[in-house]
Amino acid sequence: MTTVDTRKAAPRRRVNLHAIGPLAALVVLLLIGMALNDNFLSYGNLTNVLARSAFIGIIAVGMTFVITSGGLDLSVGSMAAFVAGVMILTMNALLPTMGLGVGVILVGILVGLLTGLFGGAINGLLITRGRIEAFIVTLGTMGIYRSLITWLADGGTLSLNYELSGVYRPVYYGGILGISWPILVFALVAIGGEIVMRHTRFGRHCAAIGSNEQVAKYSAVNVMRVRMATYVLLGILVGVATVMYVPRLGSASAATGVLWELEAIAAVIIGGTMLKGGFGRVWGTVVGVLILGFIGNILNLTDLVSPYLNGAIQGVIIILAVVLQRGGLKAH
Amino acid sequence: MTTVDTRKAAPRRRVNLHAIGPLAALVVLLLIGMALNDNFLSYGNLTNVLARSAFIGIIAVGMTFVITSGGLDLSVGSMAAFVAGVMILTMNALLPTMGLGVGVILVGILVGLLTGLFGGAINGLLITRGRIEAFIVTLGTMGIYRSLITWLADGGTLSLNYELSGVYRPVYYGGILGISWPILVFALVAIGGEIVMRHTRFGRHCAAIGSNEQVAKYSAVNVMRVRMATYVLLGILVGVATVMYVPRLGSASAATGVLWELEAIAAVIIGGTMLKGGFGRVWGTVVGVLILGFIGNILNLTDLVSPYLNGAIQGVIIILAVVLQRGGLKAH
Amino acid sequence: ETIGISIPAATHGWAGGLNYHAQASVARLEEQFPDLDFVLATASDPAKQVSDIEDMVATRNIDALVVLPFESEPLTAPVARVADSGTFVTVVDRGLSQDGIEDLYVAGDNVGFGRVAGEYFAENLEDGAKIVVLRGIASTVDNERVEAFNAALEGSGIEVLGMEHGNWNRDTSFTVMQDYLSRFPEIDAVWAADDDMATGALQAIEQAGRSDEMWVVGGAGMKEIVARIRDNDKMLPVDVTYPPAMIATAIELTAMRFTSPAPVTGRFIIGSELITPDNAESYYFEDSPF
Amino acid sequence: MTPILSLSAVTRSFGPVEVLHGLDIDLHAGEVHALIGENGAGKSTTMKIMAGFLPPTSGTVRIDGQPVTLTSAAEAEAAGIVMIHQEFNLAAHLTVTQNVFLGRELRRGLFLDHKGMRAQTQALLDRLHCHASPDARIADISVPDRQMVEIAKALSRRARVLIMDEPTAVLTDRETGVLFEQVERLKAEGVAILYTSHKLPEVRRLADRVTILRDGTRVQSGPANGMTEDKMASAMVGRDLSDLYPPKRRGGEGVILSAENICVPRFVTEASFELRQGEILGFAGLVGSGRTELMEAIAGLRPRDGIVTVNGATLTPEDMRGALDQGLVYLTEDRKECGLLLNKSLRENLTLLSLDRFSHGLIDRKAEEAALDRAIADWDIRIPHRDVLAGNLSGGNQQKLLLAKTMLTEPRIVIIDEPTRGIDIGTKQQIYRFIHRLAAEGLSVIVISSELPEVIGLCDRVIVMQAGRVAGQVSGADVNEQSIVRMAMGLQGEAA
Ligand SMILES: Nc1ncnc2c1ncn2[C@@H]1O[C@H](COP(=O)(O)OP(=O)(O)OP(=O)(O)O)[C@@H](O)[C@H]1O
Ligand SMILES: Nc1ncnc2c1ncn2[C@@H]1O[C@H](COP(=O)(O)OP(=O)(O)OP(=O)(O)O)[C@@H](O)[C@H]1O
Ligand SMILES: [Mg+2]
Ligand SMILES: [Mg+2]
Repeated sequence: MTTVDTRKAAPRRRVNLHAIGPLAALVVLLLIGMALNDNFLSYGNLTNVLARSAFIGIIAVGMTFVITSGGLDLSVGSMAAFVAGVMILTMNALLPTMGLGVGVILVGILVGLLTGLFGGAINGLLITRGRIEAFIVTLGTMGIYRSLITWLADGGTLSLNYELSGVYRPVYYGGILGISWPILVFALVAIGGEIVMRHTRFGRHCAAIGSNEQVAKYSAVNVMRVRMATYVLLGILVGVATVMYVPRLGSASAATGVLWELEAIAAVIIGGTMLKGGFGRVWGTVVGVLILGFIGNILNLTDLVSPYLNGAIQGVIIILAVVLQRGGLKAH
Repeated sequence: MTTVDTRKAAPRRRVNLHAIGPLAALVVLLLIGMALNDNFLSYGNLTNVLARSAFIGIIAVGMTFVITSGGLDLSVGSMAAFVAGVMILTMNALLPTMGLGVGVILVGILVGLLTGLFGGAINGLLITRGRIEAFIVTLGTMGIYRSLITWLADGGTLSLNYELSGVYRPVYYGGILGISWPILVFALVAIGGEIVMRHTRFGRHCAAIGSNEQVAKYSAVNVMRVRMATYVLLGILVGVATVMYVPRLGSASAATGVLWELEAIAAVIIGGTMLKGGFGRVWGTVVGVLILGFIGNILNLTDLVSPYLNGAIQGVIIILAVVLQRGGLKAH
Repeated sequence: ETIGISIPAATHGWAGGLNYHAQASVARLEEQFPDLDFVLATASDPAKQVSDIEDMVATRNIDALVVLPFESEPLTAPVARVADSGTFVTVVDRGLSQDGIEDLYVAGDNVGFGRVAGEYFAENLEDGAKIVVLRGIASTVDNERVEAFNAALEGSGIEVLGMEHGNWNRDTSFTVMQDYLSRFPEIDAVWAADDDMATGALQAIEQAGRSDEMWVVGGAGMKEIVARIRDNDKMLPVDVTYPPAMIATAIELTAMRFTSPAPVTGRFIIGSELITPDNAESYYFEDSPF
Repeated sequence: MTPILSLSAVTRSFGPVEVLHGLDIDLHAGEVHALIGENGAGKSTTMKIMAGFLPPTSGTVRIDGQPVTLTSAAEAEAAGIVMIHQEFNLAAHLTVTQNVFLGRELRRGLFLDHKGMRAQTQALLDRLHCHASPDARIADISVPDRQMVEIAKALSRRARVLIMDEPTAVLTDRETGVLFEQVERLKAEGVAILYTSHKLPEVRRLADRVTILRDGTRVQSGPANGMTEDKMASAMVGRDLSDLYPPKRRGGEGVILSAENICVPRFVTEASFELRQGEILGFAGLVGSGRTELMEAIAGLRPRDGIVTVNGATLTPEDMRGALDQGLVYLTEDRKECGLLLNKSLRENLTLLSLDRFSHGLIDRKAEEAALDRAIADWDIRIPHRDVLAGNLSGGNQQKLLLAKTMLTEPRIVIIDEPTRGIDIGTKQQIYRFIHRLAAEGLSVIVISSELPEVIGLCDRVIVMQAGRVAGQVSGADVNEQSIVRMAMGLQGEAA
């Protein structure tokens, strides 16, 4: 039958636009950057942008799983601040007994990861066992962590001991083969995330839960456990991001991680994951993170407009980036 | 078997709990307030809290419609700041020609409402015609309005002419029969909203779209128009809120309306409206707004804890308020 | 008697210092004068601050109000109403937009803050030198400082390559500075307008390996920065003070009104001074978190 | 012989309402057991209890004679019990393969075995003669294909007990045949099969044993041979059912609707036809022949080219409201996705389409309630209580609610897509009478149906579609199975 062929072709064209939409936006952005500044493509600039995008990026990968399975987490930014605070306090406290060295740092990293895991588990428990809307739970814990870090820091800034900072610094500023650690870790997390999302049961079940929880349950998917796991995973990744963040400035304060949650969620959605769940892709999120990172970078590299209007341009570009995949979104 | 009875009783109790959950939380909060401070129930304090909750309240009523129909609007806070800025600039500009008097204020109010309408219409158009996710559109316009107000105010504060402020002041501080205007307007908006949501076609259609867009379409609901209308309505209500807000502070700056969107959305959800759409109730939103308003008030009544921890207490109470209706949420 | 204190929340370093000093002086005074009650509220935006003040009046019956306005204009009318009701009002740092409302005014000198920094740049840089500026959160305070800074530079021949907002935030400043460094091959000095921003900028410069090329002037007098000036750090030649401890001064002066017979009114302007390696020791406070 | 799976004295209540009253049923290996009954009799509920999706309120479930408590679908599946739901149980965003293997994905080491799963899915689909791609998302495939995917999903689980809740409701004869081949094969392998359908000829053909439910009670159970369709029907309904179809009637002369050269991109090519006053016009064709799309386009639900006139007035494309104003209404075949708001009450569903009749500024709640009362009475909608959500109605009662919702607009032209999908035989008769009464009152009705007997029994004139085109039409004595099927298969050109 002739109708069959046309029918098959049409959806595919749409899906393609959806697929490459964010990529196209990124490419356009890179072209604009190149046109505006010669140093844009320099090794130094690219490294800067990638390394500083790594925090949001690592978190956004975790956020992709949470959103894909129909959840949301507003607490990641303050959780990161809290984790950073706990790490710094721990390391400073251990310094006298353990002495200066890698040992303290390793313990600090472990504490950071555990605190993240713990934070994610609390969110997950309240959402799955407590059956409270994710929005409310994480809005609540967002306030709680933000308060706790302010309180821990006595309103000011918690600073890592200066010598310890020196030992820890290479974790942000160092690297191998000219690729700095945050970029490497981000890449690993992204690749790992992509594999988990596409090639494991867990990823499959996240999409199923987000698409139709009832169906997933009827298909013998342990909905609670999978949902819980997405929040724990996100918590751990917040820990990982913070482990990379602390060596950068060696400090944490109430201003740390403000609005990271919004940036992470925006990256996920720009990347093509659906806010209502059911479909998610990690590589899209990575592209989304890069888009956001490069928008800021390009705005700093030029003064085409009043700096007051940076936010407006950022807003316009975010919308435009998604317009590029509009046809695709319609398909859903 | 014994299971019979529990099963029979359970759904009914749950539904009821869901219905009264937010109210119960509010009552508990009021009791706590009374216990902590004798002046809590004083006319002055209640008026203060209600009047200042009015802004978020008026916006949250509009947000209830947007969320019920499956949308979201993150831009309301910055839109309010922008509307306030435009109003102030207009009124200041008209003062020399029109002279001091009610006329200027009326024009200012009209401009405020129109700017709100216009802002809502832009969001609505991008979302319905442009088919971009509401989250992204309004995240974008949030940045845009925030930038615009910063730019209009040249990084500082836009102030209403001092004499004009005097003429305008009664709109916030005055009232009739001892009830101040913002409270009255909020009450009117809330009652109107409740009626529209429950007793008109528009409200029914909002819930239908949020519940299943496809079914709504097959039931001859003009999905685009209804969705558009929710954003326009919200925009107008942002205008109304701002009209009440300007006489309170007489100024607008980049700090105006920060995080209002989060507060409005939280109020809506605490009130029992579902974030995914399909079910909304305006009275619940009003209760949610009051809960948030009284939490802030109660924290100011005592100094039980370090002010650094206020946010934590707020977070805990928000979660607890929703736990009170946990059983109910499960029912859906 | 009850004294109400309303200040911005600790959302950046300087405000954190402010919070610390406010709480410390409250604790000190409560011990010293058991008759005095204090109510401390912190606000994250002007509207919240107005609410806080309303609450203090309605439920806590305050006899005096110490307020550091988040912004001048929105707080003017509400504070004026408090003052009209006979409450003693102390305004700290940011003046109200109408004169004569407050009984006591304790403030830093924002114009001086920008001017002192600008003068240092003008004196220590040659004609044609290139600098970049990290501004604070877009606000009146920031505008005043930047205007004064620009005015002081006038005629010096110094070229300002860029002025972006670092929002008084270390992370943002780190990012902006990184991008300045990518963009401008030649930078002779950085005005970071705040010590938190200076901290972020220094890290970026260090990372780029251009520490020898430029120096940084921050502002406010943060402990760590003062220490580095004292230790003759070449990248941090000087700093300009803007002490958050002014809130403690204000609270103590207000308390004195109720504890001592001497009438306390007037204006106390705490000038912005230049911290140099020579005088750094006297600006260093070990216990302060800021 | 011990039954593989059995219920004894099982009751089940929803809230205060008991819908199953002490039911006994046994499933034996290698036997097809049919469970039949009116809409709302409790068939789906029984099946869900047997498959572990619902706990019984009281009574015992036994597997191989041992009492068990199945607390989840996973446990039932582990015990070899698999169920095909009446409501689709597929995740719309996932692909066919992903759905078939959901919850029991094949793995190679840690990772999913995409190739293996795809190949197995393809094999299953081939076995079912289903042409959907294993990589297509469920949202993008047709309703019958979705049903085949459900079946494939169940087949892939290698069950000892297969429970099928109206698997053929949305299938055409050809696909039903394919399904029955599979059922026969499973039966030969010793699988116990429980099966329900409102298509009694099928039941006769397939079942070894029949259990008849009425109002949650077993009224009869026994071997299938000896049971005629009439006997089953009267046992179900509690009265004799003669003359399923009312006598045919001929439409008037005036053309009330004419469609010229309607094209719907990807689905329909240049379809033209006319509908006369007081006529019942049938549309036949294979699944996927484009009948649904054509009618949706005419009703203003899809973009289209071509001209549609109703009573001389031309309809604007994509304007359902405009079509409604001209008295034209379309009743969808997909009641779950397009027809009803499953998480809303009956009242809200009933009046959604004709809300302007109930609102004069404000919605008249009393009038709505009255309309609901009338609908419940007119359509014999069986509900446990008035506040029940539409999604908690039995399948057939949902269909009745949908019919009631559509008819509330008081149309002059009704297009009904699959009018009796999932409807019991007694109600079917009522619906056929109702359609006739409409026609007698001067309304014009278009009936799209994949059940040929229905088209033949009901319509005086039938248009046959094939591959998106009008293949021809038959009327009067030519309305018979042979000529329609030939045309639908594309074996015969324009006839009339
Ligand atoms: N979740 C539920 N809540 C309330 N009532 C329910 C629920 N599920 C089913 N019912 C009621 O139980 C009764 C039996 O429903 P069931 O779905 O078993 O009928 P059925 O025999 O399968 O009918 P059909 O042929 O129409 O599919 C109906 O009255 C239905 O409304
Ligand atoms: N959303 C969709 N995307 C792609 N193809 C679709 C979609 N919906 C339906 N189809 C295809 O369109 C064809 C026609 O659909 P449909 O089955 O509704 O036609 P029909 O003639 O009304 O048949 P019937 O009513 O008997 O199911 C089917 O083959 C189906 O595979
Ligand atoms: Mg059923
Ligand atoms: Mg069809």
